[in-house]
Amino acid sequence: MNLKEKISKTELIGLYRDMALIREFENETYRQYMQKQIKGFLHVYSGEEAIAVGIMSVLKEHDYITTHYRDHGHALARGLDPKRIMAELFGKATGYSKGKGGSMHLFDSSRRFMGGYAIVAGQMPIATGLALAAQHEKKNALVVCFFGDGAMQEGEFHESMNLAAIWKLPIVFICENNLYGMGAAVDSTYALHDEIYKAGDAYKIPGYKIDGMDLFEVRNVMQKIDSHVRDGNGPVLIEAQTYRFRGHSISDPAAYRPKEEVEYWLGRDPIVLVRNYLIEQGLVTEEELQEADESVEQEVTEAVGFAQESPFPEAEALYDDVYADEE
Amino acid sequence: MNLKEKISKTELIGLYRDMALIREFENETYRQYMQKQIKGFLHVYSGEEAIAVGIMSVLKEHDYITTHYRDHGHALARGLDPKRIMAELFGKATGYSKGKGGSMHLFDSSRRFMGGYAIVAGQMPIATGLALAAQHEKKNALVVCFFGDGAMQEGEFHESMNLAAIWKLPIVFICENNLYGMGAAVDSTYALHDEIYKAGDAYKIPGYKIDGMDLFEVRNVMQKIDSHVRDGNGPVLIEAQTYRFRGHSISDPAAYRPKEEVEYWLGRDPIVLVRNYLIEQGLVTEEELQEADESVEQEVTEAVGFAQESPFPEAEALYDDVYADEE
Amino acid sequence: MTEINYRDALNQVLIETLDSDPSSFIIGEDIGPYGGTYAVTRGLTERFGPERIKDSPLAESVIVGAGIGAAMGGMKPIVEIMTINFSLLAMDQIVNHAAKIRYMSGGQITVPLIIRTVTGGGAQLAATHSQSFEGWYASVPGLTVVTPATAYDAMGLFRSCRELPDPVIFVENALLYSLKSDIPDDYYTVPIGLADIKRSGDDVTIIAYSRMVHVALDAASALASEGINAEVVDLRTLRPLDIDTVIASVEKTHRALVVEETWKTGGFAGEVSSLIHERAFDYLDAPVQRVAGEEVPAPYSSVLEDLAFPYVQRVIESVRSLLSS
Amino acid sequence: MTEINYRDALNQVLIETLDSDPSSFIIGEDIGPYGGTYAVTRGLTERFGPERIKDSPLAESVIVGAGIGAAMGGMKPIVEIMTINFSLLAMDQIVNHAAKIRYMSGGQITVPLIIRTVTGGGAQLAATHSQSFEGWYASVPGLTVVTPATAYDAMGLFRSCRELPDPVIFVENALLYSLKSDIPDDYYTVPIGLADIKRSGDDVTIIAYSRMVHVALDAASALASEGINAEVVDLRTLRPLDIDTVIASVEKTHRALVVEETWKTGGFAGEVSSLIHERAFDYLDAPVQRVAGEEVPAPYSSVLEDLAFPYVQRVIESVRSLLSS
Ligand SMILES: Cc1ncc(C[n+]2csc(CCOP(=O)(O)OP(=O)(O)O)c2C)c(N)n1
Ligand SMILES: Cc1ncc(C[n+]2csc(CCOP(=O)(O)OP(=O)(O)O)c2C)c(N)n1
Ligand SMILES: [Mg+2]
Ligand SMILES: [Mg+2]
Repeated sequence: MNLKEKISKTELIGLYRDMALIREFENETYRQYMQKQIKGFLHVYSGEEAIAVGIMSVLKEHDYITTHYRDHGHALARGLDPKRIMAELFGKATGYSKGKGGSMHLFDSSRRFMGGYAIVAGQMPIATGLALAAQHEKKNALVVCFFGDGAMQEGEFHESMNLAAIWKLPIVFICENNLYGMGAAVDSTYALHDEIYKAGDAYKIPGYKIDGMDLFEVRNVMQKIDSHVRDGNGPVLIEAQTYRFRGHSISDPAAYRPKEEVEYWLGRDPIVLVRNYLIEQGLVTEEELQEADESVEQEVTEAVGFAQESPFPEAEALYDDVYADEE
Repeated sequence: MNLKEKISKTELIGLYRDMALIREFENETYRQYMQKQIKGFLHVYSGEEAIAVGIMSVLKEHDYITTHYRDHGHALARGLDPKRIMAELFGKATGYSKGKGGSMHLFDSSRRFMGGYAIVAGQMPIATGLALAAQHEKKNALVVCFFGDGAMQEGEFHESMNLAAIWKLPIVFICENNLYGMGAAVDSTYALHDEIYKAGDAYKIPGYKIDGMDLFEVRNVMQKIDSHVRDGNGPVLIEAQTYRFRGHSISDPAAYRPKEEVEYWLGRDPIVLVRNYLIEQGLVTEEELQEADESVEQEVTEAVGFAQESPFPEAEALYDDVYADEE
Repeated sequence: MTEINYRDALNQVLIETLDSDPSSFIIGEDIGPYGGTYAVTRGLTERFGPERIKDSPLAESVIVGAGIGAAMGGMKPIVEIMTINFSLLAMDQIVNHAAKIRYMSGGQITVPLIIRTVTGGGAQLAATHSQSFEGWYASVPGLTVVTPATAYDAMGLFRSCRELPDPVIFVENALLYSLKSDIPDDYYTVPIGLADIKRSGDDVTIIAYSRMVHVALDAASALASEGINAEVVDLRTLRPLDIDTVIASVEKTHRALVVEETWKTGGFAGEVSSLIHERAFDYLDAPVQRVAGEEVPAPYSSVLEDLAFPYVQRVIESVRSLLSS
Repeated sequence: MTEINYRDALNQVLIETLDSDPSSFIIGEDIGPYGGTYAVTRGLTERFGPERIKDSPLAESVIVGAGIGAAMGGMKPIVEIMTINFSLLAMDQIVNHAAKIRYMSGGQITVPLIIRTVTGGGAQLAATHSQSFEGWYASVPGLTVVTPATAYDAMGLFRSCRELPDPVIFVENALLYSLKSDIPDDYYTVPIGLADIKRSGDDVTIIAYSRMVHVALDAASALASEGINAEVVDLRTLRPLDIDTVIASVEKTHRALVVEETWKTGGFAGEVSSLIHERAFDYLDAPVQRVAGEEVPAPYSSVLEDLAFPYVQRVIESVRSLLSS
């Protein structure tokens, strides 16, 4: 871990706090799921926080983001309101999608958070289209497209990379390589599993491999490529090595993962890593971080409160939002 | 052009004759199309003959072949009967598919010629499945899957390469790079257009680039990789550089191709190249090749005669072959 | 009035669209210098340049997805999928994404995308190149599906479609491109969701869309000489479906026949037939009949292909038997 | 007789198949050590090893294609597509290839492939994970489509499907996996193309398949207490469709209701309804009615989702209104 830039204390605490917020939010979703407040599929981002927070910390207001169903972390890191996310998970009318999308489909068009998508790799072609729009808009915006190691095996990965390359689209493809799809280890399903960042070579897209548990490494590489992509030099692929601390979804005990492997990665908890670093380097005090932790807990408690008190959608809402004129 | 191996005169003439047969057959299809004996889409293989003939000359009886809609050349090189191919093109009951498949869908299961496919890249997933069957059969057979530069842009290319790689399937992927899809130049549609053979790197599949106008180079490389693939070391990708001497299909005047480019490639006619080489090297006499040419003309004339005289399918055949029990 | 063919009507309305809306552009395979497989985009690259007439890779999923994303980002993309057969490769993007993003986002996001494609058989292109999947798309909430049968309708419907903030499947037909019709010199539109009585009559209602409208019209002409007056209703839009116009016609004629090119089982004709029974049961003198494609993959050989798709004589015979029942 | 649930019935019949036929094997996502999303393949890797229980990449198109090719090469592959929603990504391989290769090759080549997949909604999985596309597949010549509603039918139909030399779409339902039924201790099969009267009655025929059979049965029980005797016909196979059993029932009851989970417009219920009208018009006292899914992408929130799919009360009310019309 190595902080190379000058960065204010407030900002540092903010970054830490964003990661802590995601972890606490996700822990809470598990509790709420057990209490049947949340239903359907639930995929949490615990363990992968450094990636979303590091990347988003570099993005601008006009940039677009797309991701997959494991989207709470990206949404929170982009600044979406935990209250409205939790409300969405509760299926409430105050959720971002009025309870229609649920956990896997978070959207906030005002923040150009263009969606979590539940079809693996389905967001990739869409992200290339957003990059076309960004190119056309001429505000030097870029698109960040998050996806998993499993998604790279789908044909849409290939088609999207090629299109982005030949049209020099301003898009950053970020593979969150957590070593598994659902239950299948990527070393048994993807030929290039041990050098995923090189997948860009087939499209002449530069690739970077980074430690996805290291907040500052994530941030650094995103800063480094930022202007390359904005200035019209075409896409970049980032492989962020990470690990999911829980099963694929809440119903998955993840028994297929070797114990030592799990232990190794739990020992590289990105929140612990950044916390220790900040304290060791004397950049922030333990008390300041504790304060952040407490405010995070409170924010999540408030989110739950908001979600609980919010009304369910009215039956009439069923037919809203299918077409524009029916809104 | 460089013939490195010892090979009998008869065999040499045979190879030449196969190429000449394809050219003559294709010329005849154009004539027959003008006379409305052939309908629908017609894509000819003229200019690319060295590839099919070179590859097939190495294959064994138990090997499987799949290709795309531009399939007459592959079929003839595999030894399918020109009569029954022409009859298929005429829509006659004596055609390989009883007139149901037409030009784009030639099949001969007895020669393990497992089809021309008209959906671009559609044959690639199927070829991987045939390779599974070949693996299971344990006769050291392999699968050859022909496709175009355009097909590489489809997601199915990616999915097929990856599956073949991780399961170490005995399959040779052969890209006939003729620089164009339909009307779009591959340099504007495929990022890796100038080093297509390297597309295998993304799957750890070894790639070879060869001159697809040079019969012996094609044959040599296929011989070289043959045992590698048969012995279970996984797939290989070959990029054969070639050019189609006509438009994409009969209805395409190919006005989008620069005149100099067309002239350059017509100057590299694979049949002329091999002809000149054989004569120059004193391996075969001009007369012997002329004899071959004449026998080819006669064979094509007979094919047309056979097709003309053959009956159309009976109306009752419409419902045959949809399901097994309706045959 | 100007006489114009279906292809040129589309070509002109594309030019008009690109001229009037700088955020619109076209993506598709071989639509550039090649001019499009059916030459609908001929001349557009010369006029608008490759930035707006985007020759795409051979990759149906990403070209639809790129259209969706660009639409979400405020543009007005038009995507050409060469034929509806190849749209199966983009099915996930169309059905799981384009059709659902507005809903899944709770109305936050709009996808004003037009996907132009070509349906139907009859040109001896065999099993994988002769299909009609518009009925499948018409069953998907979130999509709008139009199927113009004439140059007039093609131009008028396109103008309406480009105003929609939601995704449209604009279904052309390869065998109609050279068909001419008169179009007004003044600007006009054809509303989405309005069927059109292409011929009026009192004895029987024949319902069709796309190329089958012409098969129905030819059958109706032939039947007229037998003294049978058939009314031909062109659905024009499959989703939303103008069933009211159909019902009004059936209430007048008391007999109905639906003609569709695709396989009968599970075809859209079944939907139309069911709706007529549900809404006009008491007006019917006989059950609604369907004339549809034979239940086989399309064969190449003309002698078989001619039997595989509905043709005029079959429609005539069905009408006769319907009237005698 | 043994009581067994739908999941275990499938698990057992897969074991039986792999035991008896060395050329059969399974390909699918997460079917190996993970045991399958719905745990149908649990324990199979331990028993048959990874060579026959092939955990595949996340790539629907190639896993179906690999199944097709292997079948063409003489094997008997079983492909699991995790849910029917994802089958859209394999649509081209299924519809343009699996269904057509026998025909396009003039009968030279056979594709004995079983594609197992899971249809339906009702578990709050939202718009992209709650769909029912089996009706689309049932419209494609060359395919066989079965939709078992009970453990008994699942096991019996699977045994019949594995004897077929042509491709099958074997459609399971996520909400049925824990449902138990009795199966005979002796070997039995359920023939393809034979509907089943799951409850007999004289007053009205309710036609359904997959999970909707149980909704229909529950409605029938409730209606019985009002003195209405509903006959429930489980189609079991959509292609080939056993319309004769349906017609025979309708000729007895004179009234029919089709219940289907997918969107009404363009659903397979329209096919069934049309066929009943076409063949039993004179027996009908009222037009056939359809109860189907609402025309919206599936919403996540339970309060909305509960309204989106057919439920018992809606079926009851439809039957009542059908009987009073
Ligand atoms: C097209 C498709 N196939 C299968 C699934 C089921 N599925 C959901 S997530 C998942 C694994 C994805 O793994 P990866 O891309 O590595 O993302 P991760 O969950 O590890 O972040 C699978 C197989 C799906 N949603 N969509
Ligand atoms: C999925 C699909 N998309 C588009 C087409 C139309 N099409 C037929 S051939 C072709 C070009 C293919 O080019 P390539 O793969 O290079 O093969 P070549 O014809 O050059 O041998 C296109 C676009 C198709 N048949 N299938
Ligand atoms: Mg993963
Ligand atoms: Mg090419």
